[in-house]
Amino acid sequence: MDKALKLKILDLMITSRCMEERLIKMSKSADGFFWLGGPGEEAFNIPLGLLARPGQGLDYDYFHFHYRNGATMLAMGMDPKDEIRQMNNRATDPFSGGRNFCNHYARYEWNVVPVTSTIQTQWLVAPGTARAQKRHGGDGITIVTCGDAGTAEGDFHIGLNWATQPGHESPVLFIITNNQYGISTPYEQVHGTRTLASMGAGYGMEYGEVDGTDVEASYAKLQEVMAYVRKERKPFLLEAHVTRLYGHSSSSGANRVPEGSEQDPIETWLKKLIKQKLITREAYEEKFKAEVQRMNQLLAEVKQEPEPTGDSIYQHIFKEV
Amino acid sequence: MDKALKLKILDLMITSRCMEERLIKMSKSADGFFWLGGPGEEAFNIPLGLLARPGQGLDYDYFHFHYRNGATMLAMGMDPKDEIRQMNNRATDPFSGGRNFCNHYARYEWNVVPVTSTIQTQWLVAPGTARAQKRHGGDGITIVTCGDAGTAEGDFHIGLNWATQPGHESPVLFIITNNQYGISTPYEQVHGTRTLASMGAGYGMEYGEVDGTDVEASYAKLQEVMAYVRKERKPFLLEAHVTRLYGHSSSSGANRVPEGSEQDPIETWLKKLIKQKLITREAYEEKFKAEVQRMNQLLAEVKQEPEPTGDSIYQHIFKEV
Amino acid sequence: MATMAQAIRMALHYGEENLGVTDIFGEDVGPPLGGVFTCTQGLKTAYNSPLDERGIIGCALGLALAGQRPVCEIQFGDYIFNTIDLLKIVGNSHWASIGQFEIPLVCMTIVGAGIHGSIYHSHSFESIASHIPGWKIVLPSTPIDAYGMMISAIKDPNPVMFLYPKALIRVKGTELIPGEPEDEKELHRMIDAPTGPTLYHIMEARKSWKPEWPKGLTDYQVPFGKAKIVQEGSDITIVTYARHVFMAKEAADKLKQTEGISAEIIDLRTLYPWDRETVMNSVRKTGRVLILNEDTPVTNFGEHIYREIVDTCFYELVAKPRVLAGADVPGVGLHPNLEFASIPQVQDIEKAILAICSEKP
Amino acid sequence: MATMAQAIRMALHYGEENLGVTDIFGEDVGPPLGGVFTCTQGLKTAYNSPLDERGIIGCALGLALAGQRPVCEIQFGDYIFNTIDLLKIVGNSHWASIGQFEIPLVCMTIVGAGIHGSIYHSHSFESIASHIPGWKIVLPSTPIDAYGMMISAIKDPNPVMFLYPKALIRVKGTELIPGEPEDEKELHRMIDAPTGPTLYHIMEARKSWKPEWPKGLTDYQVPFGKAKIVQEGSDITIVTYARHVFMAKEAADKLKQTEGISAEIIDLRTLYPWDRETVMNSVRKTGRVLILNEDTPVTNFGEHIYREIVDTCFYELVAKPRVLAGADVPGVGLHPNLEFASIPQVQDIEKAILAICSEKP
Ligand SMILES: Cc1ncc(C[n+]2csc(CCOP(=O)(O)OP(=O)(O)O)c2C)c(N)n1
Ligand SMILES: Cc1ncc(C[n+]2csc(CCOP(=O)(O)OP(=O)(O)O)c2C)c(N)n1
Ligand SMILES: [Mg+2]
Ligand SMILES: [Mg+2]
Repeated sequence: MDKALKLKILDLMITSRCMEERLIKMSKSADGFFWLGGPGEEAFNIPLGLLARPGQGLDYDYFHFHYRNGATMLAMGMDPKDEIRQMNNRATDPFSGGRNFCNHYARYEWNVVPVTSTIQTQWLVAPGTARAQKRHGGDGITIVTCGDAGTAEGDFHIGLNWATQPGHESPVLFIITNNQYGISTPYEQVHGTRTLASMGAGYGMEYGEVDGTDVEASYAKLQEVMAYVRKERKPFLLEAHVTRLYGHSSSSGANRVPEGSEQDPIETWLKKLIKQKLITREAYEEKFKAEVQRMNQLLAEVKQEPEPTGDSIYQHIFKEV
Repeated sequence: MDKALKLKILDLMITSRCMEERLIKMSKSADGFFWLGGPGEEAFNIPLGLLARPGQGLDYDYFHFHYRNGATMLAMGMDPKDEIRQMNNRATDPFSGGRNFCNHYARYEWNVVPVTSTIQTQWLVAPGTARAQKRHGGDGITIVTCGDAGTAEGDFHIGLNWATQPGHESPVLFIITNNQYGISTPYEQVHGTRTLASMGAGYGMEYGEVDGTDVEASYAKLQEVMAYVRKERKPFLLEAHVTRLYGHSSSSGANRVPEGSEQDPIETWLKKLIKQKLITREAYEEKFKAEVQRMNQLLAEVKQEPEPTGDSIYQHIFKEV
Repeated sequence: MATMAQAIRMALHYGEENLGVTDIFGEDVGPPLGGVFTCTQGLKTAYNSPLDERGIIGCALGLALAGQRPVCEIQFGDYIFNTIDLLKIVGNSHWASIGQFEIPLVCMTIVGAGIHGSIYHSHSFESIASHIPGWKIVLPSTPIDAYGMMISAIKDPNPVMFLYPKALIRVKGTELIPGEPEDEKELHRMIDAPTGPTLYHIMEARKSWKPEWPKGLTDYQVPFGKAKIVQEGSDITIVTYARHVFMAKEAADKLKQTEGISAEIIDLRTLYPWDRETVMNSVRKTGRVLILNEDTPVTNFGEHIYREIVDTCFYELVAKPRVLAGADVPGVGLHPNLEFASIPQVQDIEKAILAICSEKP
Repeated sequence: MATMAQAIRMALHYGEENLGVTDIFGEDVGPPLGGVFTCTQGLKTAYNSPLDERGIIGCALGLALAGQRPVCEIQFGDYIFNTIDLLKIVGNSHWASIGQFEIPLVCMTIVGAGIHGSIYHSHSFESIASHIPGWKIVLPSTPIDAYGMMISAIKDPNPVMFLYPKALIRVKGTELIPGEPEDEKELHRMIDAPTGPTLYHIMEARKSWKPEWPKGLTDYQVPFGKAKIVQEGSDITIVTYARHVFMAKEAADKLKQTEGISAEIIDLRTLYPWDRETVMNSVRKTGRVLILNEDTPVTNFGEHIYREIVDTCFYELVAKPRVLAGADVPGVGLHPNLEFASIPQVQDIEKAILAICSEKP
């Protein structure tokens, strides 16, 4: 990893965190409703976005995201203003026009299929885009993410099973971001095995784990497994261990977890870069402050944009023939 | 296995086969509609029924059957006349009063919960009876059976997952009777792994395979794994390799598969017993002929029994308070 | 004439050759069987899926999102009930993405009773299906309509639920499908896969088999939202679909003879969006209406039609309208006595017609 | 006064202490959280299940078949749609076994819009639920009804679908539940688990916490199938339930003042079996009826009520009845403009009442 990339990742981390913290504030004020997002997953989600290949059509990657992939979207090039638009449910929200919760992306030009609130259903849609990619040829892959608790749904099994159906093995990178909780339920209360990744074995699938709070480990692992999926046109099941720095969502308060209870991957990365003399804490704080400012500015702008009208609910029910 | 048991199993095999063949004939005449059942599974299903502990309540075993467990029911003590009643949809059918297909048992006094036509849903009901048994104590277990193709349903995962939930590990004997087909779809077309049993590993569950066309192997394996489940109060996943001697069902003709294409476990067992001089082929044929006669007689009797009346559809929708 | 199974098969063939259909899949849909009801025999893009309805809908949605044109099958409508959340998602994906993604997906599944299907192979699905927004829903009663509506379904850029009736799948049509050979034995020879007593025989027989598709098949379409007036009449309107079109006809014929009642029978064909104009015009003319189907009666799709009719024609109705539907019981029992008591039979329809027509305004 | 969440919690406590409830389970139902809506805090038989709705219904059925008395929760009604096949099986198990097995199972789940729930947290479930035979279905609008219907649900040997409205879960009652302390602060102190800014604080705070259940709780029941006349009136009958009881009241109050319209409001409370007698008596009296709910309008449960009313009271109606339901769109949008356009609001109700009452027979 070269210096530029290291700093770029830090920058994206800052943007991502400031964006999410802006959203959280919105959820606590009159500027937004429900919040959920990915603080604690940046060290993994940003490399994921940087290594992915967004674009339209089968030559590019397809994305079936969980609701904590804001940092991935930023790394792919999303304007944070768009996220703020969705949180503020403006008509200008490019993903859903003010219809859906924040972090519920849908971007046709990037093959980001609509994020659904139903846990784990994305897991069984993903084999569909991957089958199309396999037939098409090239090295486009399908990337799908989920949480740890959601793997209890039958759909977890179904996704892995379809991606390994003989003759239909297809290029899906299955990613579990394990933050040790489903809302309030600890991992150990509902899973009998230490790792979820090893479930892949039952399907004859390659699998592995990574420390998702470690930028370099995540980047390297993702590079490796993406290369495998792109080339072999076969699925891979990756479990990334991450943290959940603001709890589950605004429903559970969206407050920062107590100091020391969970690792902050930005702090970890920052310390590393300071040690490597790539940045100083002061410079970081400067950047962070500026980014906070920028987010406030973006919100101020977004609030001037039009609201969706009541009548608009009848638009886009069907594509006109 | 002592001689008496060996011969008892042969007798049950004869009864079972004659009963099923009687049902098949009914499906081809005006005496019945749809047929499906278990010819080819007797060497496994009869030991299962002999080793199980039918009775009412938590001290006994609970049964969640697939639709090919007629031989198991016979081994548990079912009168073949009851099966014929169901096939002939008489009001006297003790399982469903003429409401359901053959092989769709429900017998409260034996903890045989209603067989459902929906593939694999039994797999996620089974952990419920097992949890009750675990709480109750004793050594009653839950036995649930399914086919190979049905393991593709998400419910396969769900059953295994609930039976291994930490603190709720429960005594379920999960059985897959793998006959290599789901209707017309060969096993190799839809499963990427050689064995389904090994899926148990992902859940930290004990698992194993057995040749379900071999009486002694089946009996021994079932004895071993039932003892494990009864004692450890933990689940076990067992895959039994069986055959499907009359195809899927009457919908696919219910004709005997070509000579040599699939093993007939009765023939195999008979040869063994002849070799051991426990029976002669003539004696076997005598028995078989007599049993065919008995089944004809039972049908003749059943046909005299009352039909369900149209009005009766409104009975038992709700239990009266 | 072609059966409905043959008609669907020919439409799917036309679809994969000319309309960009990429994947026809489901349980036992591909070789060797080509569908438990033979609807997908000999199709070049047909293949077997795992036994898993959720996976089928999910994969179809994924294919559609990736620009493919899938036709998936749920083997029996009875086995679609574990996918309702997914059907909702399929139905809301265009809307949720403010029109960014198109979902050109057809889901075909066979519904209803009438084949001694017992508790779990006799379900109707239209009531729940019509309650899921974002889908167009069809339920043809004849082979030619099945052909024309399958072509329309494939051409539509939206999700289409193609329901078809178990009881009519093997019934021959009375109208030639454009391009269908006149001799039905010839059609059989050309497109029905050879069969045999067991799966082994079938696999052997089909090893070298290839269908010979009729040359002249066209993109004959039955447009969505257009009902068919099966017979005109002046005394009462019967709004129905699927098998009950024929049962209504039988009842009406009888009452024509015995009572001189002239019934207008409307085959709805498309259930969403349904043909309000044809229905209302008829009800305005006759002033009396029977809505007829076999789904269970509580929150039944016929009650929606009923509400719309009463709402639109309240002051023009001369007798109170009726819905005749299935019995409010948890399943259709296997014994014919049970099935007949659960599903409206011809004599029940006669009784209902008589009751409505004998009502004095 | 208790909120509905507290009322349900007290009823469940009464159930596990006195009525044999063995298992209260679902996602986040057990400690530390006690339910995302706090309905299951402090209950001794409450525990967390895997995140898996199919497993929840399946396990509950298994427990019921084994003679236990489970109360399971689907965290949001919105997430019940992947279990419809299982709900059918739960509903048919008694019937399919000709009465051999009892299924004393309660499934509780929170429904409806009104909390900015966006596309996938605003669903109604009554239309599909009422189409599944073999279940009793309730949907209370007040804490005391919620208490009384939960007691009835637990005592019933049949499957009961206990729906409760998102929008009303934190609203305080106006009637004391038998045994509830008069001082609501006291109730809070006794049975609400201590809270905190994060899950870590909550876990810490609850380590040593034990609820102090009110001593005098009783088996106060609201019988199934009995509606409540919320207010009597003579000009029009409004048949509704859940949140729309209060919205109807608001609209009716306004129109009483401005137009002198006297509306009778009926809170159905039990949706299956529903109280035909109370409804028909009211409609016979007023001759005008509005049926009101927020589910989508095609094959809507209100259309069933509508059909039954028209069928029973056709010649007594002086104006055509109306169903006012949600918009026919694939979801409730997040922005309030979208939600208000999708779900009947007070002014929509006023309009509908006015339209019905101004119709000349
Ligand atoms: C099918 C379904 N069931 C329940 C929910 C409610 N719910 C939303 S998030 C969540 C927990 C998810 O936990 P996990 O999968 O670990 O993901 P995380 O939120 O921790 O990233 C639950 C239960 C849902 N959205 N969908
Ligand atoms: C949920 C569901 N989907 C589809 C069917 C139709 N169906 C009945 S049996 C069967 C094949 C089952 O194969 P397998 O699980 O291997 O069991 P086997 O019949 O071979 O014993 C299918 C697809 C069904 N009954 N239920
Ligand atoms: Mg998690
Ligand atoms: Mg099989």
